[in-house]
Amino acid sequence: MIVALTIMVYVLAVILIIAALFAVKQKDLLLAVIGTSAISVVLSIFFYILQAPDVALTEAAIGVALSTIIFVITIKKTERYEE
Amino acid sequence: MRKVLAVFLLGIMGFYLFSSFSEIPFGENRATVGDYYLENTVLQTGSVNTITSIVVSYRGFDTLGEVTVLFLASTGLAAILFDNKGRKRRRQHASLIVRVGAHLIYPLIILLGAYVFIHGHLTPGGGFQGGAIIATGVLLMFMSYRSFEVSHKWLTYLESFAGISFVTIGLSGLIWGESFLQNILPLGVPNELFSAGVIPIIYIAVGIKVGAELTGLLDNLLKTIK
Amino acid sequence: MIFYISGILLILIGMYAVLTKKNIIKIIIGLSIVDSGINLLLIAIGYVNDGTAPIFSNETLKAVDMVDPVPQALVLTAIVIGLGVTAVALALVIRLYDHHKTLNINKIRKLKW
Amino acid sequence: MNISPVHFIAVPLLAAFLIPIIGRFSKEFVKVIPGIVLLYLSYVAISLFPVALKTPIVEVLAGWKPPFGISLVYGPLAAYLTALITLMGFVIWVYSYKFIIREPIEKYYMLFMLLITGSTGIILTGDIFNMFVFLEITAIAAYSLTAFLRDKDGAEAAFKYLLIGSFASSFFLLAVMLLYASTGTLNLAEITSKIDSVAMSTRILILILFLVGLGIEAELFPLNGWAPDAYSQAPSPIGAIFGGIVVKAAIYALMRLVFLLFNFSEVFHFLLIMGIITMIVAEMSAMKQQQIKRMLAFSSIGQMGLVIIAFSVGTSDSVQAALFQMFNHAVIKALLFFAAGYLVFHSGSKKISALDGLGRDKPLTSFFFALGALAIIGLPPFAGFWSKLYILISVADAGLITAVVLVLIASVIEAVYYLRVVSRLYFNKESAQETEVRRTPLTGLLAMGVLALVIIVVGIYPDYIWNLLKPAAEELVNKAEYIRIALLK
Repeated sequence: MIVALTIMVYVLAVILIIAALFAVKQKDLLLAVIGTSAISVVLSIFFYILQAPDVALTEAAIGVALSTIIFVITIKKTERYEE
Repeated sequence: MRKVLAVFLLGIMGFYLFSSFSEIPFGENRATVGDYYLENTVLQTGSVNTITSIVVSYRGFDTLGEVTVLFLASTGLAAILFDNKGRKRRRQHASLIVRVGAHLIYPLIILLGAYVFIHGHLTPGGGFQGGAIIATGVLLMFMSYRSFEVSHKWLTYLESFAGISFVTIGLSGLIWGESFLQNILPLGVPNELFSAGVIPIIYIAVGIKVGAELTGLLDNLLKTIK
Repeated sequence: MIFYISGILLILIGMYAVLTKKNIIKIIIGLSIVDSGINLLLIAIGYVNDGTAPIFSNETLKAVDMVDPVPQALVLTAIVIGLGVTAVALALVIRLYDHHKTLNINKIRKLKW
Repeated sequence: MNISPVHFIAVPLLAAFLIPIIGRFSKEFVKVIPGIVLLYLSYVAISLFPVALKTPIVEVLAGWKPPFGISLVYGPLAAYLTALITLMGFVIWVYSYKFIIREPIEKYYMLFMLLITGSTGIILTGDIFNMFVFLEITAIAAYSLTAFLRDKDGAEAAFKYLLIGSFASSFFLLAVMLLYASTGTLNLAEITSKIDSVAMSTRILILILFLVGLGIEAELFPLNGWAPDAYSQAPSPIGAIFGGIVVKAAIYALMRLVFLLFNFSEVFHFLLIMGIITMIVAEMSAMKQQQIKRMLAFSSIGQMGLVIIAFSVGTSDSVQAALFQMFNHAVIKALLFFAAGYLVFHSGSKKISALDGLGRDKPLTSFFFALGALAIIGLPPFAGFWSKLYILISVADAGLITAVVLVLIASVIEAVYYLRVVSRLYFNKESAQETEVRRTPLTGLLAMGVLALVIIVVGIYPDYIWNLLKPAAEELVNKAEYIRIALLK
């Protein structure tokens, strides 16, 4: 059980870093924003594992949904591709 | 060139961060003020959720500041985007399935949000989470219906009213108690809905305020002309 | 430990984006990644091995077994503040795009430094 | 309800929340509210001042004694700075009353009120994380106000400010986190009493993070790239707010933390050198500026360099001189920005060269500008002279003759570029272009007149203010006393 959890944490950490690199490197801004929302998803799971359910809930509502949405709206109002 | 310099600087910073953090062992129980809160929360505040008692009572002043930051962000955003607001959001209706689904889910999301902030002192969650959930519900309706509008007048009223009640609760602590934001209501029995004195009231005000502010913020952003 | 490492890496990746990227939305994405990293570090600092969430939902839970609640309360505040800053930043991006029709920082004359 | 320091934060906050509701009924009344609030706060500041001098007030919030709750520490220093902020805020409101005519006026005043809340919060709070929250409030209000005119340059300046500011706040938060992890508390006094047990490498990292985080807001070289743009692109009253309020709060935060947590001579030496570089570089840049408000902005940075030099000498006398200089700078720079605001208005251009001959068209406004210029250079009958003199004396007392020479050189540079503008106002022929002549409104003249009067009166009777600052300076230097007071021992 504990071993499974540890392995999961390591896998998630790798996903987290990959998502962050993806968000920074990706030229398509919409995809990059999806990357940041993936970071928030992983963080929210991490917060839950670290016994912080309040924070996990906040990160899920704000980081995954609202923050992503305001980015997406802004990209819609401006342009989608990084030069 | 710029990249090399950036990597160099960040390398130094990363090194110092790592070495500082290696002196803070992970998962070890440190003697902090947190211990005091854990031991006394139920007795002193009547809230079984320690986070809530810290956020609303022990460090309630931070929360007032935090609510102010959101208020400020929505004010600032409205000021910056002031004169390029369009009348209508120019978007198509979503498909029928999405619309029906949205209509079904919308009240449930609002209800969930309200539940989260009303039970902030008992279960995980509270004003911020509840308010954010409500805003996502409204967002869903924005996305599905072109005609869905929120009344700005009422948003303003709600927002201001909630903010004023927060400060007024604070000041009434100063009048009838000894200090700003002091709990002046009976604590009640822990783990019951009506307990923890002013904590749930403040958290409900926070929830309403956050919900209204985020909704206003999204509405303002969506109405900007491209 | 892995949480510390991922947190610090997030901060560094975010700062790298802020320092080197030319696209202003990308820079703001970088800032929000830095915020995420700091939040993760804070929560990790408060963790206690085998601790439980600091909510006394039933009688059997004891204060000594719980994780430190203070960082969690701070992170709640920090997340909301981060959202506020991001919203103002994006409003400014829309303004800038209005005036310059570009998101490239080099084409926006005064932003170079 | 008794008057208490918490009113400094709660009342403007309440006003900011009320303004949108009232705005629905009466647009005119909205403009009056900040005035009422600031008048009340000035009253609070003045009536609490003697109390704080006798026994510092520690205002416990939510009923939790420090270090468990957040508390406000209202000692002589905080009393002095809050009084400065609220009084300056009131004058700036008077000036704004007719100056800000662009919609959304309501939002302008909301942001203004929140900025006052934020900066008084920074000064009053005794809790490090709470300080972060108030720094953010101040910063976000400042970003939004910079972009208030919504023009090309304003948006750019605001964005630049926001980027650097967000970086700063991330650094500040990291430092707060390290402090909490290594001392287990957030109360500033408690941290101070425990800081010695923290490993030296961690302490240095925390110091660097704080220096970067607060140095940006305090306009320390080389982190002040945002300032000239923000000052010059924001509406003129905002320039006065930045120079008179925001920077003062940031310098306070920086100095408070340095004196409490990093009280080493190396740190003070470092700050001294940074202060000197800041001053010299800024004065040289001011010399080259073509635009009047950019010139004022650089001059402002230079003055902050001077303040930091005085602080980092570290003796009680030099701190007192630094506080005096902060007062003078707030008043004089506000007067200069106010006058420049209308001069720019009348000449129709931000350029210095467009000011030719305005001394005849706009005698009063030009007179106020000239007076401000003479005062800030440090000519004898005005307030600026005394603070500069005291700074020089205290720096010389500490044996730092090089610093004295450099300050004098900077003053000469300052004199050259200010007098250049003044001579343009009075001695150059009027430029051919016809601009519409708009009268400076009465509120504008009133605000400038009050400030000018203060400059002259303080110049004639400097001892009164000087003596008031003594306990404030001693409070900052004496760290054991702060711990004792703030922890209610």
